[in-house]
Amino acid sequence: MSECTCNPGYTKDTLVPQIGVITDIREETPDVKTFRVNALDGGKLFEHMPGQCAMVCVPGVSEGMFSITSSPTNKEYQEFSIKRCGVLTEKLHSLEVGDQITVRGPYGNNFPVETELKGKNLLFIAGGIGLAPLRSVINYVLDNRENYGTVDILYGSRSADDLVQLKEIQEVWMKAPNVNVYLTIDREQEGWDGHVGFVPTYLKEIGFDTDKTALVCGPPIMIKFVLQGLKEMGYTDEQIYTTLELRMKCGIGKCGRCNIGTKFVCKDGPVFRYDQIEELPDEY
Amino acid sequence: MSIGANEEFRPKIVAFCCNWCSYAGADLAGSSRLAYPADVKIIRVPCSCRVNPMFILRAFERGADGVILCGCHPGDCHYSTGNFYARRRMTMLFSMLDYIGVENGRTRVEWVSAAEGAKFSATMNDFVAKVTSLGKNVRLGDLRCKN
Amino acid sequence: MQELINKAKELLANGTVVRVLGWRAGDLSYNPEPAFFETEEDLQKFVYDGFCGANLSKYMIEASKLDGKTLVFLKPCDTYSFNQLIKEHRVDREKAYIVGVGCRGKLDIDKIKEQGIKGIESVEGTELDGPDTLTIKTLYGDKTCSYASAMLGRCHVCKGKEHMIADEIIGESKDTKDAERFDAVKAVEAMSPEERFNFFQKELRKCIRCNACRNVCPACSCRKCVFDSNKFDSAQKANVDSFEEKMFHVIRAFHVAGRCTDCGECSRVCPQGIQLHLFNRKFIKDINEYYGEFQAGADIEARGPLTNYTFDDVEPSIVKERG
Amino acid sequence: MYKIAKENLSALFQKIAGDKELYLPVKNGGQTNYAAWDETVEVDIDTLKTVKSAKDAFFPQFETLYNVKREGKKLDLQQEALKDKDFVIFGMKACDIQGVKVLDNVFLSEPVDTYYAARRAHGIIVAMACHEPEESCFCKVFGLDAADPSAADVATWMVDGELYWKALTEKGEALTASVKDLLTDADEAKVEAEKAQIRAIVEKLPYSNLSLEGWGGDATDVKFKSPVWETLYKGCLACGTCTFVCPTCQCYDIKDYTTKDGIQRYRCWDSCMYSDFTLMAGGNNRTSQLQRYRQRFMHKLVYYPANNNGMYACVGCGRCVEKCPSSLNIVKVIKAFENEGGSKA
Repeated sequence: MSECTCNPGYTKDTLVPQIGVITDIREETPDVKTFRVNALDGGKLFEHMPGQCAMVCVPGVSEGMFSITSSPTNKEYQEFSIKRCGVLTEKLHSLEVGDQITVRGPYGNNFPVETELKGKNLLFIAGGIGLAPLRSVINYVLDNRENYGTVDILYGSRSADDLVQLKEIQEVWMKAPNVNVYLTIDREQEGWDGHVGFVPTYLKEIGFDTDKTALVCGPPIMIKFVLQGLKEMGYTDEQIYTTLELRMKCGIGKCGRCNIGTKFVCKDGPVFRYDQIEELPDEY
Repeated sequence: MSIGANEEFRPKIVAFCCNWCSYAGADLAGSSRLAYPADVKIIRVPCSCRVNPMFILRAFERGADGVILCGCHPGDCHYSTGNFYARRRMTMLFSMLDYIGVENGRTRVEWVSAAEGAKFSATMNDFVAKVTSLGKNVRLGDLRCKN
Repeated sequence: MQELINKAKELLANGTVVRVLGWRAGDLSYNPEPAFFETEEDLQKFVYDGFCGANLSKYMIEASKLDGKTLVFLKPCDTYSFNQLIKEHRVDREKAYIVGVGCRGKLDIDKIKEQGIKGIESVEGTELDGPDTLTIKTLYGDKTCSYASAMLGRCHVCKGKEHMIADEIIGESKDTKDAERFDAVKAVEAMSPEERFNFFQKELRKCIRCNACRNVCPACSCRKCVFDSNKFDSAQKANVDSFEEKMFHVIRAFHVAGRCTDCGECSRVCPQGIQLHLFNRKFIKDINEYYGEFQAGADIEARGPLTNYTFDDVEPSIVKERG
Repeated sequence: MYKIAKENLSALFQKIAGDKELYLPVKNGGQTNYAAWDETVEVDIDTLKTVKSAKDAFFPQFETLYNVKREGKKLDLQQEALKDKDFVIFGMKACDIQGVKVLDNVFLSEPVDTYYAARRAHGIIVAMACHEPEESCFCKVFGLDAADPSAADVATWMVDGELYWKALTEKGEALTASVKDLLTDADEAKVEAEKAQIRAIVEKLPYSNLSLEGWGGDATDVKFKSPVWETLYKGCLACGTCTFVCPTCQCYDIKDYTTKDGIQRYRCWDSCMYSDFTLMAGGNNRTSQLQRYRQRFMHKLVYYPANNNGMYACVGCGRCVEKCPSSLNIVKVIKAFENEGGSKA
């Protein structure tokens, strides 16, 4: 290597982010906001695939990995649905339209929408903020409807007020052809005439056929019981996809903290087929 | 309001003042129109013993040239004994700072009651003069904080 | 050593204790490790010799959370730490069966290496009743050095051969003190402020922020250290700027002031050989001078000097007056 | 091959430092570490092992990545300049050089870490054979030759008060040319004798015959689930000494430092031994020291080899053997598994 890597033409390091502008903020629930982010020139920050993540940072506060909730078929912007639960998310929630943040990515793998999932019947199971990564897939699938079979969406939350993207669910997904949406909330609530009960229980009540591929995302405890339920219903490990979430700093498989076994969740994940997860040491 | 190169050095002073005596003393100094330099930045604390040694180091890290702690006179603490503990802690801390080579004139504890506006102003004038004579704090600052 | 093993076997067998906290023989002659033993078979690897310098009181914090009693071997200086931990409610006296072990000073392999001895294959004469001279077999020939010349710095200012707390004592201890405890502090104090600044700057510049000093310290028993807090700006993991090391070491010493028994573990474990005891001992010296002689861990009942006061305490300005 | 008398080394260092930065082992406060050379430092090339490895030269414990300034809602971001000046690192041992190769696999794989890549591109490694290997060394186990550090730009040997110098690469040739007037021609006889002597000592080292059987990329399941870890980790104090002195540990953290002039985003070494290493707002996947302890060694001896064609992320430098406050180390781990199910050591 004789050529200097640091002449003016050098590539920007992957750890150096782009500046993004918040162009819209939607209050989904009392503790979830969806942020629309654009590049400085108004376009998209980057192209991504459904399930991929990006590092979102408020300089001086912290940086965190968030799944991109908008679909790649959206040609105008990226969206992040973020739940308030720590120092960084607290700060993000205090931001306003027009504020600038930094974003780098996209990182990680994606749901295999162009390969293994193509032509399949899809069953989406999400709990709470777990809808964020799946929403990207759902919209991708709806925008490329002819490539996929039936679509069933089972989504649950603590209460009716905690259902994320409710407007889109009701106005777009429920009206889409050949799509069934099942909503549930954990406890009875005034003004809610839909199903009440936990997602894993509802799953068994509905009793989906095993001709589908399940994409599961939600809190660890929900995932655990949903997987049990799917197994009982006859689903094989190869029919189930889910995502892992660990602490990440670099996003490119170098800083070491999301390492489980031979995998780096930020680079080799976050999307794993269940049989791949079974091979990992039990540390997630 | 830019400071010219040949203008004299004006130290940044952080004064931690207890809510019950010294802060009131500072108030009295103000309302009595007793002058003290504007370079003294007062931080009000509930009691002198609220001041943790890290507050003092942090002030220096962020560019303070001198740090002074003011509380009620021993025996007069609003919480009866807070300033007694503060006295021991600060004695220990100041001794340690002196030990690692930080000029000991940069730290001070004074007991100032609510009635001692004059003492407050005199103390601050004296402290600022002392720190001015010591010059800029270079031994206990963080290089990343440019002034 | 056999006596200790016998005692451990006896107490395990009769159910007095369910585990033994001691040292397991290393794979080199100088690297035994603190270890728990639960069976007679485990105890085959038990060792107690001059290289067993680790203060096991620290491990008793975790052991106190376990079911059943733990037999712990404590050297005279370790018992100060144990007492202090009782006072701070970090260990449970009822969960410990303390055997005070004899000590004739602990060895520091680096002190041997500093004498130009390298490629060490074995060190002989390290046992409690061993000779005054160590015989060291190396890849580059046999060497000898005196036991005293290989002792940890802390043993030269030994606090004495008495155990402050124990259920029984096995083995004879020796007072290894051959220097004044505060001489090193006084030597620094005698320097000019400029020299002191440069001295500490040089010492602390070596710090790699590995936290070994903190994690080995029996007084550093906070569940969450302030330096691990994300909300605290200087909770940095790296030696970014000279300020950070000062902040870390001054504050750490301050947080243990009045509680530090001067067990010397911080200086023993520092991979960069920073003389960390210079901080702790400075506080101890000041406490002794200003508030009266105080030895943390000597007396469980005594009130700690920084949680105590008198009306006539010296004013902080005394620092200036002493100049 | 060339040589230079030991007493002339300061002239050599001066010459090298004339147009390049020069890093070499320097003694400060009784400890030897790599540091920048100037006339005032106390060079120490006799100490076999520096406390920290030489990895700082390529992957410093602290480095700024970029700076951000905030004006109202707007952000202004400036990437820190990459290393753009050649530097020489003098005195690296075979193990430390292998350590850099281990880092290469991490930082030079896609996406390339440009900060590291720039330093690698500008670094000229002058290696030194290990005159007197010590009992904590076990580089032979990883196939390294302490007597002949061949993965460098220049190899040197210190024999009888003379430093023998041999350029191994183009970069090494260029460096040699720039200091040629200080060097004299030499034959290799003495160096060969020195090599033989070093190798003879290496054979006798207590750890040289350590067996790595059972480790490697395929061992995840067996090793991970082994009960051996339950006793092994007990003495661990959860400090970061082993990780910070290790030539191959590459975990890092990214943090911000805020001043009134802007925000400095920097990266610093981190340690998988620390309790907050994997702590998230939403939980922690490694809550016990057993898990963290296991992770470190599993990474070095199983996960890393699995991802890097069998190369171990340990180079046998023995620093952890010397520096662990509780005398735990990778050798004890390897041996504990050797004895698994068998009799005592």
